[in-house]
Amino acid sequence: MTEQAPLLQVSHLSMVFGGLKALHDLELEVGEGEIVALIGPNGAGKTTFFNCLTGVYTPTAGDIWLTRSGQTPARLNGLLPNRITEKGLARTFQNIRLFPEMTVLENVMIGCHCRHRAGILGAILRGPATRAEEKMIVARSYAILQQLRIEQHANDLAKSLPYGVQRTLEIARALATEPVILLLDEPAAGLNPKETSELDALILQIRERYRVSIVLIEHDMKLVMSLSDRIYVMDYGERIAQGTPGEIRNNQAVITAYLGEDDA
Amino acid sequence: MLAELKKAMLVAVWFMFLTLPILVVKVNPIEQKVVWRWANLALVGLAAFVLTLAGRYYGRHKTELAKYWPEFHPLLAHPALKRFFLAIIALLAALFPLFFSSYQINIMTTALMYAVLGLGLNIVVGLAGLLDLGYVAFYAVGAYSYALLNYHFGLGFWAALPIGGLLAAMFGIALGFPVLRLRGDYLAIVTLGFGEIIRLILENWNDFSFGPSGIAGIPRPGFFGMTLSVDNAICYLYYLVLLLGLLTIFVVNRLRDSRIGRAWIALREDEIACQAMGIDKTRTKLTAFALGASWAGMVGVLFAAKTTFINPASFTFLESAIILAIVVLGGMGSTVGVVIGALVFILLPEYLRAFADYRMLLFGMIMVGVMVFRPQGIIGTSRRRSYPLPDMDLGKEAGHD
Amino acid sequence: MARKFQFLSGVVLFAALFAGKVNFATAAEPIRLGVAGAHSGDLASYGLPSLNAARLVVKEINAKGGVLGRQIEILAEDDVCKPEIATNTATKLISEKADIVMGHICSGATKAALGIYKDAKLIVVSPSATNPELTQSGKYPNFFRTIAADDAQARQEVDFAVKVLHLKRLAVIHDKGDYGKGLAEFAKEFIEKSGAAEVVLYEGVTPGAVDYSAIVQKIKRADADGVIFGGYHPEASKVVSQMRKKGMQTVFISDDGVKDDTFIKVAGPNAEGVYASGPKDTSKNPLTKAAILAHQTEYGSEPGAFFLNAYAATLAIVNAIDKAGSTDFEAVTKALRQQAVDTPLGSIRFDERGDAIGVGFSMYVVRGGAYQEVL
Amino acid sequence: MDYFLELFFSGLTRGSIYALIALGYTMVYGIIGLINFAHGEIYMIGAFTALICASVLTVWGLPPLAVLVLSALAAMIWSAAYGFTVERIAYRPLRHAPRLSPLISAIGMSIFLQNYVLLAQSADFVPFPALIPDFAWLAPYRSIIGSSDLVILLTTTVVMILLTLLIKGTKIGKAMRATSQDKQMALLLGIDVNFVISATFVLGSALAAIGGVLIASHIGQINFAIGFLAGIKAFTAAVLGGIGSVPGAVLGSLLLGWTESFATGYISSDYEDVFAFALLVLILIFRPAGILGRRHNQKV
Repeated sequence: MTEQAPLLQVSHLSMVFGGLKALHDLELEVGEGEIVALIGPNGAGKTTFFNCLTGVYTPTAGDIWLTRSGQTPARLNGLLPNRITEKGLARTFQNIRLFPEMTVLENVMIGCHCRHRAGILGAILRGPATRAEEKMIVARSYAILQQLRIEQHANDLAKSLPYGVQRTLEIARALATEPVILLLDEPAAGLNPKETSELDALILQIRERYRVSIVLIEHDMKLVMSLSDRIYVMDYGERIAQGTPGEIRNNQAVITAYLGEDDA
Repeated sequence: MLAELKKAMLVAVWFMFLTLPILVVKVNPIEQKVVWRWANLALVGLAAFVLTLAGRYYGRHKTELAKYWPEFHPLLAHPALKRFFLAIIALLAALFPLFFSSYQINIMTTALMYAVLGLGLNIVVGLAGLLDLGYVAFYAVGAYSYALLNYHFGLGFWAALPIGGLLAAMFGIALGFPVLRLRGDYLAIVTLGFGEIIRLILENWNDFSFGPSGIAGIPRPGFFGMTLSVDNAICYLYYLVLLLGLLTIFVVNRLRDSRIGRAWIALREDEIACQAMGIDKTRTKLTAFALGASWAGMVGVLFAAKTTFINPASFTFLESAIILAIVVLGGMGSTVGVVIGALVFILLPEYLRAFADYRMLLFGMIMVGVMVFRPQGIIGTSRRRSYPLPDMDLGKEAGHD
Repeated sequence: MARKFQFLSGVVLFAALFAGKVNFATAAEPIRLGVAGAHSGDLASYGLPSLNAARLVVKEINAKGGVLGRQIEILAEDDVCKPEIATNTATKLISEKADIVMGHICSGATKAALGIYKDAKLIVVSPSATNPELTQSGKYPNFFRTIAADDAQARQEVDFAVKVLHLKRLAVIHDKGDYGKGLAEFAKEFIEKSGAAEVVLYEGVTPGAVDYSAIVQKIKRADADGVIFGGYHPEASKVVSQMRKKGMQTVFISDDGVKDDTFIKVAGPNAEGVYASGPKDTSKNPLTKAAILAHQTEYGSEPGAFFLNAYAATLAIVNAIDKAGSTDFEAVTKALRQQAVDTPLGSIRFDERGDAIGVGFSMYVVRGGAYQEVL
Repeated sequence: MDYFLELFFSGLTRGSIYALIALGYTMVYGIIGLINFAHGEIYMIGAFTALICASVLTVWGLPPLAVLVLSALAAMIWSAAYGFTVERIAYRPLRHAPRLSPLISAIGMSIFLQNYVLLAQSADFVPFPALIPDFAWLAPYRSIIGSSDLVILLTTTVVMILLTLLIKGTKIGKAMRATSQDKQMALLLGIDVNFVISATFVLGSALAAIGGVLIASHIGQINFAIGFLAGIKAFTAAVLGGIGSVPGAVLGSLLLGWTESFATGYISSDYEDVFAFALLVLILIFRPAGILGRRHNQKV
């Protein structure tokens, strides 16, 4: 680790629903350009963790700090989801949440929303500035579609897409918000082996091109092991292990946690 | 076939049973007199029988028959055709007053006013997906702001028009704040309550609104200072409303296809994903409420100027329901749909006058009928906007930043 | 933009020329009597009786060969008592070349429509629009009515309550409606002016509410010795019934909207002792008997609200046209003002402002299931 | 203190009536998520049916008690029939239509039914026979609670208990709950969803009819428009208590009734409805799903 604070630092994060401790005293760090995987049996609290990061839930205790190089650190917990997205965290959803009645392109254009400012008057008068901005948004969105190789669907309604493409579109939409950290919630869920391996390559590409760090929740161990620089293992809302794929592979705690499940 | 008849028979019997007390027996509790009108029973039976057969026939041949229903999208999609149609309509609209009596002009004006109302509500309901059953409140705000400003400060129509819109927008925001957290039908009932509250206040707060006896003698819009005769004023108003209508269509379409419009639709589609994409839910909702309300406000001013008299009775829940019906019946989110919806809904009862007492009965029937046979509205709603796609290299360099 | 507007204004003026040429009637045609009011919707029960009245009169006149040798044709137009619809109704009647109008029923609708009629020089005779402004503002020379204005009635009721019954603590209740609340406003004002009594409670009840006991309790608590109710009979009977049910014998005084046999029949024994103001008792009047009989034979039911007023209005119109010898605005107006006519309401003509002269007002009390004149 | 009691009971009476109607709204909403705007009309039709039967039977010379029971029964039967038919005609075809279409269809139905009764019967208010006798033994307390109020309270309580038993205990009740939880699942479990929905409408309408009969004989007169205001109020009450929840509907109704009568009593009847709606807005601001409503925050 460098002396300068990591990009994302989560400390002592806890989330309690009523009596139930969903997360307990969680520690996590993400460095610039890192790919960090978050694994653990179902119900370990991985998605809850994402929801806390992105402001869907406000954590009961703990801190989430985002330190972008050349910027003053920002405390994320307690902010509204949209503010957090503006700060540079973008996510995908485990159960796909596209805008079904909008076209693929429009879905991505929505992602650009928070990076532009055209107001009501602009929209009505549609002056050169606004027109330029619109053109710009379309161009950027289309570019993203191209890089994710789904541009041929640009004008189809999102609801009409095949499953795999929907997952990719979720990523595209997230990228459009110009994040520094991309949170992927089970991106490989429901994909066939071929698609999965494509995804593997795609994620690496995305890291290169957009210079983002990536945190992903995933059950597909093969993918996790091949992709991640570091892995955090969660169980019952607590962090039971962390380390490089190598270390995790033969970590006793992990194996017991996964006992019964086949760890690829 | 026999089965068909049998089924129809059963339905007929059922309806005869259903209407037995209310349609057949007419009681006069005062004189303790009872009149039996068996003829009605036979009528109902017959009608039910025939209609069932027809309905089942339709059911069986739905697909074939559906073909005969004009599909509007292709027509509207084709740019040349579209322009042609628009030209025709524009011509008709412009020349309308020359060929029709001032009564016809008058009701057409009313219809156009409702078209504008519909388009305004469409922003809230159709685009942003916020079910608003109290829209009439903003209409009332507009009407009363003109009436009162004119009464107290002698403010003219043209001054009142923007003020009315502005005030309505403010009320829109005022309503928006408390209901931000509410979803779907909870929002619906709260907005309904809001509408009722406004009406009740107008009804009871005499010192402010002159109560139920309303405000009379509101001046019609002057025409460069000169006051017009009623006939001319009616024409003049027609053109004013026509202009306002065009303006509305222009503005609403532009909004819909803008960054803000997209945000509204996204909000309608999925609030959580919408926020996750960095869209400010609060602001988006409030702009929708405000922009929707402002149109109601302006039409309200026009309404006051048109009837020259207003009282709270004109702003009941039924009005909100009708405006909503216009939006849905026309086809949510579709501009053309809303306009057609308004024409149908406002002209229909007027032309049903021929049926005198039966008109509201038929009106209700038609409302149900259209919904049952055409749930997506007269003009369907599928709104798909394809953007001119940039060529590759542009896309590439755009991608690099 | 400027050019566009010039074009438009051009069109407007052109249209105006067109529209200007609409109104003319030739002798050959029948006389068209517009009958406007609520013929459908929840206020139909106040509009339909007037329509029936007009139909009956016209039927009779036409049977006799009509007026000036011309038959009378009724143009019935529904305004559901809504101002915005009323303007359409008015313009429609004008477009259909109505010669004169009997209506509208509700004051609000009447107000909205009058301006249009005035501009088209059409005479309007309303059987039931009681709002004082209509005549007192002097804005509408084309307006006449066969019913007393609210303030006159309120005056009658208050004087009766204070001077005759010597009540001291009055509760003024209304139905929040145009008619009822307007009347209550005046009643309140007059009581306060009179100085002989005080208003201990002034409130409105919500029409169609499922229960009125709360307001009744309040009247009781205010310890009023009399209630002046402004509104129509449905609410009146509900309020009075609940008062009696709770064993309150408080005097109940109401208005023309309540001086209706339906009230007695609905409220039953509870109606006993209720006072109501209304046109002078004309039930002995042969014309009245005839009118009611005609209604019974024609429609097989008792006539409803404002039936007699509408009957009188129609008779007055026919008479005026007959005396004027034409449907010309000035002539008919003059005739209405000068020529008295025998109607179920007595022999009436109209004063300069358009209020009927000769429509006497008096107080009634319910005794033995019927209204009896007390004053 | 007396005054307070009086207002308390008048609020209770209102509340019980609202409750009887609100249940219909809440059950239908719970099952198919539709605001059944025609429900108020069903209540009105119930009242009219009762009126008609009562008059006919009285003319035929039956004893008052028999008249009361039979006409109440008839009201329930026919209202149920109307409810059933309305659902078949106006809602079932729209089961998979855009969300707002059934709502508009419902409003249309409500307009239709109102004018249907207006034309078939009368536009005027018609007196409703006092089917509920005046109990002599209640006379001393009549300033606080009248016999019709008492009957309304008792009937409502009994109906509530029966309804709760029906929903908790019986097979159809279980089916209803299952369907309102998850229609798809219910289908998979072999529940005839259509049947359950129809049953819900029938039940709700019958309850509304009881309300109609009671209120009609309490207030003593009815016309074709009484359904509207009552419907709006009942719906408000249902939402107040958390729409979809049966106890919620009752609680909401009572709360609404009390708000109105106390507002009238201690402030002014001019604004009773304003207070009613203001209460609604306030409660929803702090509890967006109503008092007893389940806050279904969907899974992210």
